[in-house]
Amino acid sequence: MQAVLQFLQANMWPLIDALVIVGVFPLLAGYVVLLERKVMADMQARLGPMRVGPHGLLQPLADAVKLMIKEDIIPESADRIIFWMAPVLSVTAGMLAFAAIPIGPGFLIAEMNVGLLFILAVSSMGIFGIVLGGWASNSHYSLLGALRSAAQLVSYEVAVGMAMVSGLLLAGTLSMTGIVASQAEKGIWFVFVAPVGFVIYLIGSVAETNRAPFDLPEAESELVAGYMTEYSGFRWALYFLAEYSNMIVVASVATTLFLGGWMRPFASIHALDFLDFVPALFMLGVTGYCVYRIPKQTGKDQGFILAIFAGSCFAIAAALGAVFAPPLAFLKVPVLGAFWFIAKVMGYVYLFLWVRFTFPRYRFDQLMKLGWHYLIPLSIVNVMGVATALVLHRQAGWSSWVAFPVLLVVTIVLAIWLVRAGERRDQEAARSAA
Amino acid sequence: MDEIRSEGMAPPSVELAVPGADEIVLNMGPQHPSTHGVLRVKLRLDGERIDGSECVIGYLHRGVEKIAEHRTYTQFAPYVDRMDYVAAVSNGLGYCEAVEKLLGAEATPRAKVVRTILTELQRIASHLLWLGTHALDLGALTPVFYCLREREEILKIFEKYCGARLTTHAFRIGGLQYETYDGFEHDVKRFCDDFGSKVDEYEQLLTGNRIWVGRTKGIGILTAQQAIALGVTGPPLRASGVKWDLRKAMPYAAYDQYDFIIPTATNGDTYDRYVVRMEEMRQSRSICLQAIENIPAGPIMAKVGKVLKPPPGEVYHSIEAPKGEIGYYVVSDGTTQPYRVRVRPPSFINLQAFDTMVKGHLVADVVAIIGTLDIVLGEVDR
Amino acid sequence: MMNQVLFYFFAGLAVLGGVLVVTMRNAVHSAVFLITSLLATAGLYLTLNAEFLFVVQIILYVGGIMVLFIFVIMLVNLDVALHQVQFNRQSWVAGLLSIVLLTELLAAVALARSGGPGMQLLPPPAATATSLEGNTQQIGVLLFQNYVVPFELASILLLVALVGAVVMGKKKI
Amino acid sequence: MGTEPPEKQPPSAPEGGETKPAGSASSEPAKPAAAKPAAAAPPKPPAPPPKKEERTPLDNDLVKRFRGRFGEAVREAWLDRKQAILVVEAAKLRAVCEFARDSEKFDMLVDLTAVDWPKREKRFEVVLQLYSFAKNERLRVKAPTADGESVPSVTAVWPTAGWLERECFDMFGIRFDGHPGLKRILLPDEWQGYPLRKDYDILQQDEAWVRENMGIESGQ
Repeated sequence: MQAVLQFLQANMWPLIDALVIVGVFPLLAGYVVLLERKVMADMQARLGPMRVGPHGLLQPLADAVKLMIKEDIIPESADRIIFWMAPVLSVTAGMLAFAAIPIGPGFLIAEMNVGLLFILAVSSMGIFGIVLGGWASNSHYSLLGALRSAAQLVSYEVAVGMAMVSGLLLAGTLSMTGIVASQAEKGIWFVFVAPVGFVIYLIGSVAETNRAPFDLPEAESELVAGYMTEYSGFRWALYFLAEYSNMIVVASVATTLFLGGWMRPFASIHALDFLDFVPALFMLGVTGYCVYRIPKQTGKDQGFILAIFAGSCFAIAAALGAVFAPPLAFLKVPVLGAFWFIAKVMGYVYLFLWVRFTFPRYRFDQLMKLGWHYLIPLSIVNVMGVATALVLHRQAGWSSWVAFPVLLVVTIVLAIWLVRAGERRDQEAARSAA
Repeated sequence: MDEIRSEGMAPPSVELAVPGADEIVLNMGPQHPSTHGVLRVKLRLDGERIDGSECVIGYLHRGVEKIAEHRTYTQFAPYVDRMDYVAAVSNGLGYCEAVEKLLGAEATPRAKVVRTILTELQRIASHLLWLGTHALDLGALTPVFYCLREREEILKIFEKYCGARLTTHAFRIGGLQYETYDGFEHDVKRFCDDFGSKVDEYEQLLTGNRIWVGRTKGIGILTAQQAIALGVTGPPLRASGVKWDLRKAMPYAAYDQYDFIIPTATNGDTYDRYVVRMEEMRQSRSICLQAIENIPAGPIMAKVGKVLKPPPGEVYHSIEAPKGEIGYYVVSDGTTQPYRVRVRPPSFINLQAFDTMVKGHLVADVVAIIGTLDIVLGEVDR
Repeated sequence: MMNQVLFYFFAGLAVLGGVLVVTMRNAVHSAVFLITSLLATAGLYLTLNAEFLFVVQIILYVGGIMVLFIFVIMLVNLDVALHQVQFNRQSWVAGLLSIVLLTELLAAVALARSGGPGMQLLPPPAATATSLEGNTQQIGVLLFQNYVVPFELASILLLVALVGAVVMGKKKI
Repeated sequence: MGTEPPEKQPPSAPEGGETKPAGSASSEPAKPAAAKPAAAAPPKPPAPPPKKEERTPLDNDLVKRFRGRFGEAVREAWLDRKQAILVVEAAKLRAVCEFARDSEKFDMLVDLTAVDWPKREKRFEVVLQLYSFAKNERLRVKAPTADGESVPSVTAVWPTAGWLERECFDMFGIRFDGHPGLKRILLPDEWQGYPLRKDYDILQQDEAWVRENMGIESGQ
């Protein structure tokens, strides 16, 4: 007992962090869903959720309540234990990955020297939630969805891993904080050093999270809802949560590895220090817009809810502004860092949404082809390019301003050649078939 | 997709013999999100490839042809709207003209032009719905909303014209029931003016998109010979390279007065059918714009009498509906009720080509091929 | 104290998982318990501060190999196995072998503890948790400098196996 | 249907009943290409009389060629509302179709259906609508057949006929010899009766269903 207490005492802050993440994240995911629906609606010339709360602001809460009180249905021929376990496994894997993600310079649960690999490992466990859930449902749609999902994840993990390696080579460490520190030290985000790696990671991460245009496992026109077909109510919500947490995890990894983590843009240029005020001003702007919309709401209660929302936005703005006061200066870096981190993650997630509403879906063989014929070779070329540049820089004494651009050009030329060669091969295959 | 072993199926079909060791039979529908209604497709698979297929239809059969024998000519007219319910105006035009031919009557010039305008608007509406759902089937979520937005404008014109949006029953035998409303020309013109750039917008979203091209090029190829042998009409026939459109070949309504081209393509694949339909929308827009310039004045109804009693005899009349040739074979025995009305449904006959088109493709292509045929099960099953 | 609790927890889980892998009739259930067992082993690595090994264990065994296992189990119809007697007459051979193995292990541990000549199987407990900080780097150095030839040989062996599997698996190339 | 149509009119018999002469006369110049006669037949009267006779015997080149090839198997040929109709013997249907496709370029089977005339000696009329892309002409081929007789299938000539003949079988019970899979298409396989026959009684169906499935007499 004593030992347990000691353990708790020693690890109090990480545990609190963990509790906050587990407690707040589902709500955050709910609002990401709302954001997605609003963005989708805007792109599709619609309004999106407008009924629950002003501009649908309470929609996530309504959805959560609905999903929780919904009847729980387990198909009769399902494997009950695994059916029960699979979504839990999925969401656990998704949430566990947050343990190693540094949201701000102090806001991190576990500082690990293999943080990146840890995230990779834990998210690879998430496949089991999908595969086992699909199998346990005892339905063909589910099983096919699960199999597609497994094949897709295993294939794209290679490309994503190789894309990560290009970032890791530059950072020289697997620790998440170390990666950000290394970018701070070099004064440049790795996305500008290894853009090809970033693009591969972007494509691969969309595929890894089963999002459109790679949402084959849940392609509703072919497989109804894929592995989730037989799930309903809260179990289904868990899968949904897992999907969104995966999205945020891959976005966080991308932010850390390529986009400078919690650093604000141009962190090394002190002439641009006024950018530190952007977070507070941004939140103030949101507050102002909410206040502006209050009189336009129908009914007092809607206005009241919007006022509460505006108040909380103002509180955040105040908090972001308060860190400039000298007594709170020690909070400046973590709080602003958290803002920038979340902003970058949201920007990355926005890319996901944008892609989803713009592109049609791949066919499964085309998806596999993209992964194996293009992305994996390209990622290997990219890793070699980055490694060569590093060697030229460190051993041969080239300037990094020469080595990296030269190798980047070489990589891009190779990439174009690769794509052209692939297309030619396809055309020849089509011709010989015809 | 429920896997059904052959012994589980009620009657052993001839096309689908007992599957061999490596073959499985996959069942899609009748409840399936992308079979566009209650179509059931049995696919015989060799691994991932499709060896053969059989469409099971009739889930929506309402006996329209039998109903016709117990209604007067006028009473039956609203029923035809319920066949291809996304192109009700075209169905109505075909029926009204067939009965007019049987009567030996002809609609007035004004009625003809208004009919042409409404039918072309209906063609655009039908193609828009096709484009939206086809893109949705292939995973593009956004075009369907744009398409429905434009279709809504057309339906609003219909609603203003006759009060109904979907099953319009817009025409009467001998002409029109309603005079056009004030501002009809203006509405149509405004829609057409806007619509040109909208089609370009859809094309921007899809035409050059590599995923879209990858999903549609070379999928479901129908050669011109195959298309003719299978009786395929409408855009699928034109996409196979046959430059044939009833509006030009045997003009009806007021089509002989307007300039338009028949868009064709060469490969007869899903992409070509997409291109042809997109171009058809542009042509329909152009026809509407030409027609709206000069709607002749005059009566909207020809003198056909209150009670329609066509002399004994028979007539076959067909028009170019959005989905292909819709034909009406009407036999009269000299009474007020048709002795026999046969509908030649384009969806039904085009769907027959599904088996030819789907052979050798992957299961995921089935969705694309069903979508590209542009069938409406209400018309297939009648 | 905490470490011991964790050790026994993980060790117990690993053994239990191992036993259940063998006794479960449903192949998917067996696979699930194999995953449990492998994860518990990974947990053991973590208690030893071998974070890299922990992570690699999960990525390779759980995230890679077991996914493929389950993939294959789901593709192959294993309903037949459900109706077969699982413990056939070879069970006594297996029992005998496990007894022999257990004796061997116990003997090895006992000998190592006694510290007889040439019996330093376990390294002296010199490496403390703090000195293991950079064990990722150490593993890298060991693999790619000290033992690079065996490492590459193993890679080639795996490559050969891979190519062989493709050649055998594919109907026509 | 209460009234039965005049069974078989002699082609030139005057037609009784109400007439609507206005439309048919004025329509002729207005639609030059709309309703093109199946064959630009020289013997056709240039200006149709304003009377109600729609059925003019047809003996143009096309019909002559068919007659020359099949002799008596081509029973009749006439124009109805300027549409050419050819009545052939059911047994020769397939041969006629092959000839129409190969020699006369009627390369598309637009439609295949049937009409039930219960009072006639051969109650069914199988009706084929043919179209020629080359000539832009339509031709209607009819083949009378009795109940229980079978008609040669034209699926080998035009694959389109596959489903159309199935539908015909489904609705009329006409059997097509040589069809690769003649079974019901729109109706369920266990359906009783053939709905588009004139003697098909929906009430009777309903009563039978109620008796069988609910165990009571129908109140209809």
